[in-house]
Amino acid sequence: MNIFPENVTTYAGEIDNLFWLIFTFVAIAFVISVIALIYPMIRYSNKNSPKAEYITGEKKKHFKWITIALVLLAMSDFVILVVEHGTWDKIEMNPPTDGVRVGITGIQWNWVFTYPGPDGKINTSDDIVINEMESELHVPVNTNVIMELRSRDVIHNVFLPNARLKQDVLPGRTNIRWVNFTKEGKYELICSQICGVLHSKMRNFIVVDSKEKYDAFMKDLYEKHNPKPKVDSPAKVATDSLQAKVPSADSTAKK
Amino acid sequence: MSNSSTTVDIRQTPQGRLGMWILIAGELIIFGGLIACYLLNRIRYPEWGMEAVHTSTFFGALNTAVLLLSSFTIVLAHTAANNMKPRKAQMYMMLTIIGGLLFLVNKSIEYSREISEGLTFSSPKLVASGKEVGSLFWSFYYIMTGLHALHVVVGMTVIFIIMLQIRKGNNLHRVELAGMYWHMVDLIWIFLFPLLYIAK
Amino acid sequence: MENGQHQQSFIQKYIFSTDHKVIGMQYAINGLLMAIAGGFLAYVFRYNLAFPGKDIPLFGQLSPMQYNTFITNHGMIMVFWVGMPLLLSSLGNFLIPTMVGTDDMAFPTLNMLSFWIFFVSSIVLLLAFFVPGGAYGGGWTMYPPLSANAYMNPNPDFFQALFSGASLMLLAVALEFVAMLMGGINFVVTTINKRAKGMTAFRIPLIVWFIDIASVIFMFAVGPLVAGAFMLLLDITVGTGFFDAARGGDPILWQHLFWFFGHPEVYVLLLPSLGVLGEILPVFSRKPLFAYKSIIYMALFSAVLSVVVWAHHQFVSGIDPRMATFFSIGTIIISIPFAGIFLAFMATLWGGSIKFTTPMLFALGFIGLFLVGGLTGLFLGSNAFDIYAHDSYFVVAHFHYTLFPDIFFGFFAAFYYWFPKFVGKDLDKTLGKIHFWLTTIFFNLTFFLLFFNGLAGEHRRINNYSFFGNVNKEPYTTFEKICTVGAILLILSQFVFVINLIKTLRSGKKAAKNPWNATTLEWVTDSPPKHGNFDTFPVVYRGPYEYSVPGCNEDYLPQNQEN
Amino acid sequence: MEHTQDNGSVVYPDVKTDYHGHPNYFRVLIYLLVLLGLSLAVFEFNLPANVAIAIVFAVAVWKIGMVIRNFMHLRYEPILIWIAVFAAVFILLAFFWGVFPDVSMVHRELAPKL
Repeated sequence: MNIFPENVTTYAGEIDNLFWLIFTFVAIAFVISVIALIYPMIRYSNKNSPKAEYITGEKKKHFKWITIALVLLAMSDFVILVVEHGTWDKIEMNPPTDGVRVGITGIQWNWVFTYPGPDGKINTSDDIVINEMESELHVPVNTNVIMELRSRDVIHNVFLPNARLKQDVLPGRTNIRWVNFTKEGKYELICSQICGVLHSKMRNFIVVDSKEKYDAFMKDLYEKHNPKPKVDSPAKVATDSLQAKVPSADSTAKK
Repeated sequence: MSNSSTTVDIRQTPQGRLGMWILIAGELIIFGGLIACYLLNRIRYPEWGMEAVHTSTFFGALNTAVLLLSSFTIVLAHTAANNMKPRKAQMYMMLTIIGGLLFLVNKSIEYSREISEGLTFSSPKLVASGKEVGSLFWSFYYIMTGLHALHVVVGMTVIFIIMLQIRKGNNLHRVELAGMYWHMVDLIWIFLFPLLYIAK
Repeated sequence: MENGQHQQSFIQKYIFSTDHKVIGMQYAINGLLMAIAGGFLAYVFRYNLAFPGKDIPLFGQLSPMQYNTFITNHGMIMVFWVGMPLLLSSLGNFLIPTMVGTDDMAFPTLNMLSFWIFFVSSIVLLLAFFVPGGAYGGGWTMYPPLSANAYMNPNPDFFQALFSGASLMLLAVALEFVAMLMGGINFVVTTINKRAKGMTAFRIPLIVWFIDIASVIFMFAVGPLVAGAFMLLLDITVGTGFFDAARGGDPILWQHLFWFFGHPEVYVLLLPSLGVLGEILPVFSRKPLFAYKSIIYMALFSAVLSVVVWAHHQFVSGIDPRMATFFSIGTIIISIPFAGIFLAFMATLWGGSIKFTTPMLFALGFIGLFLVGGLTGLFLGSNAFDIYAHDSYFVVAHFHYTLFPDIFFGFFAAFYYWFPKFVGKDLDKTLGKIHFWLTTIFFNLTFFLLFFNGLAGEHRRINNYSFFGNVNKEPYTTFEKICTVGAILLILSQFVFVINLIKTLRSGKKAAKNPWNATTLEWVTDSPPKHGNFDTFPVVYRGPYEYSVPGCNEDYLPQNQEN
Repeated sequence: MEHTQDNGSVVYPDVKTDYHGHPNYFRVLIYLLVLLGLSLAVFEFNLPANVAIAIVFAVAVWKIGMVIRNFMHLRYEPILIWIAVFAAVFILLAFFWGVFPDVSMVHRELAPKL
C-alpha cells in the first residue's frame, strides 16, 4: 500500500516498516476490542438477557481477563519499544560523522542554504550562502549528508517528507541531523512548525544529484562565489569570537 | 435517617486548613517552577557568579531576619486567637504587617541601588559590554524577588482584612490561615536568599 | 440543617449565586457558548482548507494571518474554555456535593468567585480579536520567540504590548488557571471533608474520584506553566530575555514549561469523562462496575506517571535524544493503566442487561471512538515514528479522536443522564438518539480520512495545500473536501441537540426522582434538587454500584438504603 | 494532641478545643536566626566553594523544614497533607530532571551570520 510519499533515503523504509509493525499490533488490538465491545451489546442486550449477573470484578476469576489483556499489551509495547529504539538510535543518537556538510538555516519565511567553502566546514568565513525564495539545495546521492540546522529568528521545522525527517530548528542552538538519499530527484523541504504569517509558503527544495553532477555543481558554485580561503591566524580567530559576543542588531531590535 | 449535626463532620482537618494546604502546595509549585528555571540557567552559565556579586548580602540577610521575626509574631497571633484574645491577636498581626512593610522598604532601597548601578533586565550597559547573559540573571532576580514581593503584599492584605474581621471575636480560626500563607511567603524567601544573595 | 428556602432576589439566585448547582449551570452555559465560538472558527478554516481562496459563507475571505489566528484560538477555546468548564467545573460542581451527600461546596464564595474569574477570562480571550493586530496566531502552544515577538512594533510601549493578542491570550489563560485552581481546591476539600456519614473512600462514586484526581493533577502540574506564563508576559511587555536566545534565554525552556502542564492537561480532560462512563455503564447494564477499586488504583498510577511523560510532544524539538527515549518508554507505559480502565468498562457490559438509552449510546460511542484515538497514540508515542508523524494531520486526527469523544461524547452522555435530575425535565429520547447517530457518523466522516492525509506528509497549520506536491493530488484533496463537508454536517447536527433542549425546556415532562433506577446519592433527592440538596443528610451503607444484587427484590440497592 | 477520632467524626475544631499542639515558638525562632547566622558565616571558614554552597543550601532546607513543621504545624497534620507537600517537591524534581539535559547541558550559540 502506498500511503506514504515515495521513500528515497536509507532510513525512510525503516520508519515505514515501523509503522506497519505498530499497525499490526494496533489492528489486532482494535479488532479484539471491537469484538469485545460489540458482542456483549448484542448478547447481553436487555432483550437477550433480561437479568444481569452480579459480578464485581474484584475476584481473581474475573479480573484475570484484564490482567491477561494488559500483559499482552505490555508485551507488544515492549516489542514496539525495542524495534523503534533501533531506528531512533540510528537516526538521532548515533548519526554518522563523515559526509557532505550543509547548513540549513530558517528565517521568516525562507530556508537559507549554506554550502561549505573549501575547508568543508559550516559557519566559517568562507561559506557560500544562498538566500533566495524557492531555492534549491544540491546534495549528492548515496552519500551521507550532515545537515547543520539553525534558526535566525523563530522556531522553524525542517520537514523532508520523502526522507521521513522532521527536526525543529531553534534560535540559539545547532541541531545536527543526517540523511542519505538513494534516489536522484527534486524533493520538498518544508517548514512544519508554525512560524508566522507566511508559514504556509515556506517551502524550498532539495535536489539530489548524481555524484558527477554534484561535483560539477560545486565547481560552478565555487567559481561563481569565489569563496575566500579561511584565514587561520590566531588574531583573526580572536576578533571573530569577540564579534560573536555582540548579538546581531536585529535580535535585540525589539528591546 | 440521621440528624444533620454529625453528617457533615467526617473530616480529618478543618476544611479551611485543608484548602490552605492545597493552595500552599500549588503556590510552592509555581515558585518552584520559577526557581527550577533559574537553577537550570544558573548551572548553564557559571558567569552569573559575577552578577550575583552585586546583590547586597546585608540587605538580604536583614530581610530574612525581618521575615522570620514576622513569622514569629503571626504565630503568636495564632496562639492568642486560640486563647480567645482578639485584642492581643490584633496587636501581633499589626506587628506582622509592620514587618512586611519593613521588608518592602528594604527591598525598594535595594532595587533603587541596583537600578542606579544600571543592573536591570534590559540594561544597555550589560548588553553593550557583551554581558547580555548577565542581563538574564537580572531578569530572574527581578522576577523572583518581584513575584515574592507581590506575595508579601497579598499576605499583608489578607492579614489586614482578617485583623479587621476578628475585632468582635468571631472568625478567630482565620488567623491561623492567614498565618499559614504568611509562613509560606517566609519560606519562599528562605530559599531565595541563598539562591540570589549567597551563592556567588 | 440550614434552611435555604428563604426568598432571594433574581441576581442572588441566578447570577451571583453561591449555590453549586447554579454555578455548575453557569459553567455549562459558558462552556457551550464558547463551544459555539470554537465551532464557528473550525467551520471557517475547514471551509478555507477545502476550497482555498473562495469566499466563505457567513464570513468572507480568510487571510493567512486570520487563518493562523483561527486555528490557534480554536485549539485554545476547545481545550481550556470548553473542555475544562464542561467536564471539570460543571460536572464537578453538579455532582460532587450531591454525590457525596452534602448541601454545598466547602467554600461557596470561592466557588462563585471561580466562575466569575472564568467568565472574565473568556471575555479577555475573545476581546483579543478586537485589539489592533488581532488575536494571537502562532499556535495554541505559544512557542516563543514567535509569541514573544508577536507584537510587530520594534519599540512597543508597555500598554501597547500588554493589549496585544499574545499577551491577552496569556492573561486569559492565567485567569482561567486561577479559576480552575479555586474550583479544584473546592472539589478536593469538599470530597475529603464534607462526605456524608458512612461515605468511606471506596464508597465514593467513580466520577467524584476522577474529578478529584483530575483536579489534583491540574493543580500540581500547572505551577511551572503559571511561572512560565509570567515570564513570557514579561518578555512581551517589558523586554526581559527569558526565552530570547540572543540574550542567553532558551526557547526550549518554554516548551518544557508548557508541555509539563500540557500533557497532564490531557488527563485532566480525560478523567472526568471516564468518570461519566463509570456512572453510566453500570446503570444501563444493571451490573456493578467491573473492578471498581482496581480502576481507581490504575487512575492513581497513571496520575503519578502523567507528570513524567510530557516531552513526547517535543521529540523533534531538539531535546536530548536519550531523554526522548525515556519519555517514549513512559508514554507507552502509560497506555497500560488507561487500557486497563477501558477494558474494565468493557467488561462491565459482559453479563449485564443492557438498555440502549441516549446516555448509554453516547457512553458506548465514546469507548468505540476513543479506542481509535488511544491506539493511534501508540504510533506517536514511539519516538522513531514520531519523527515523521509529528505536526502532521496524523496528529490532528489522533487528538481529535481522543479529545472530541472525550469532551463532547463525555459531556453529552453526562448531559442526557443528569439533565432530568438537575433540570427536572425528561429529554426527548428519539431526538437524543438521532443526535447521537448524526454526531457519530459525521465525526468519523470529518476526521478518519485525515489519518491518511497525515501519513501522506500533510503538515498542520497550513492554509493552502496546493503549494505542496506530496499532498496536492488525489485522493488527498478530495479527502480534505470530505472532511470539510463532514465538519459542517457535524456542526449542523448539533442543532438537533439544541432543538431537543428548547423543546424539553418548553414542554418537557416533569422528571421522576430516580428515572434510571440508579444507586448513587444524587438520585435520592428531588429533581431538581432544592437549595441545600437534601432534606436530611443521607447516610451511606454500601458502595455506589450495587446492581442486581442476588436475593434482592429490586435490581438496584441505593447507597443510602438500610437493608 | 490527637486529631483522629473514635467513630470517624469530630466536632468542628473551633479555637477552644485545640486542634493541634503548639511547639515552643520562641525556641524555633532562635534556632532559625542561628541558622541564618550560620549561612552567613559559612564563607568565613575558608571552605571550598562547593562545600560552602552545599552547606548554605542544606541550612536553607533545614530552615524551611523548621518553618513548615513548627510554624505551619505540619508535624501535627495527617499523612494526606504530608503527601500533598511532598508531591509538590516530587513534581518539581521531575520537572528539573526532565529539563536539565536540554537547558543546562547545552551551550548557547549565537545566531549564524548570514
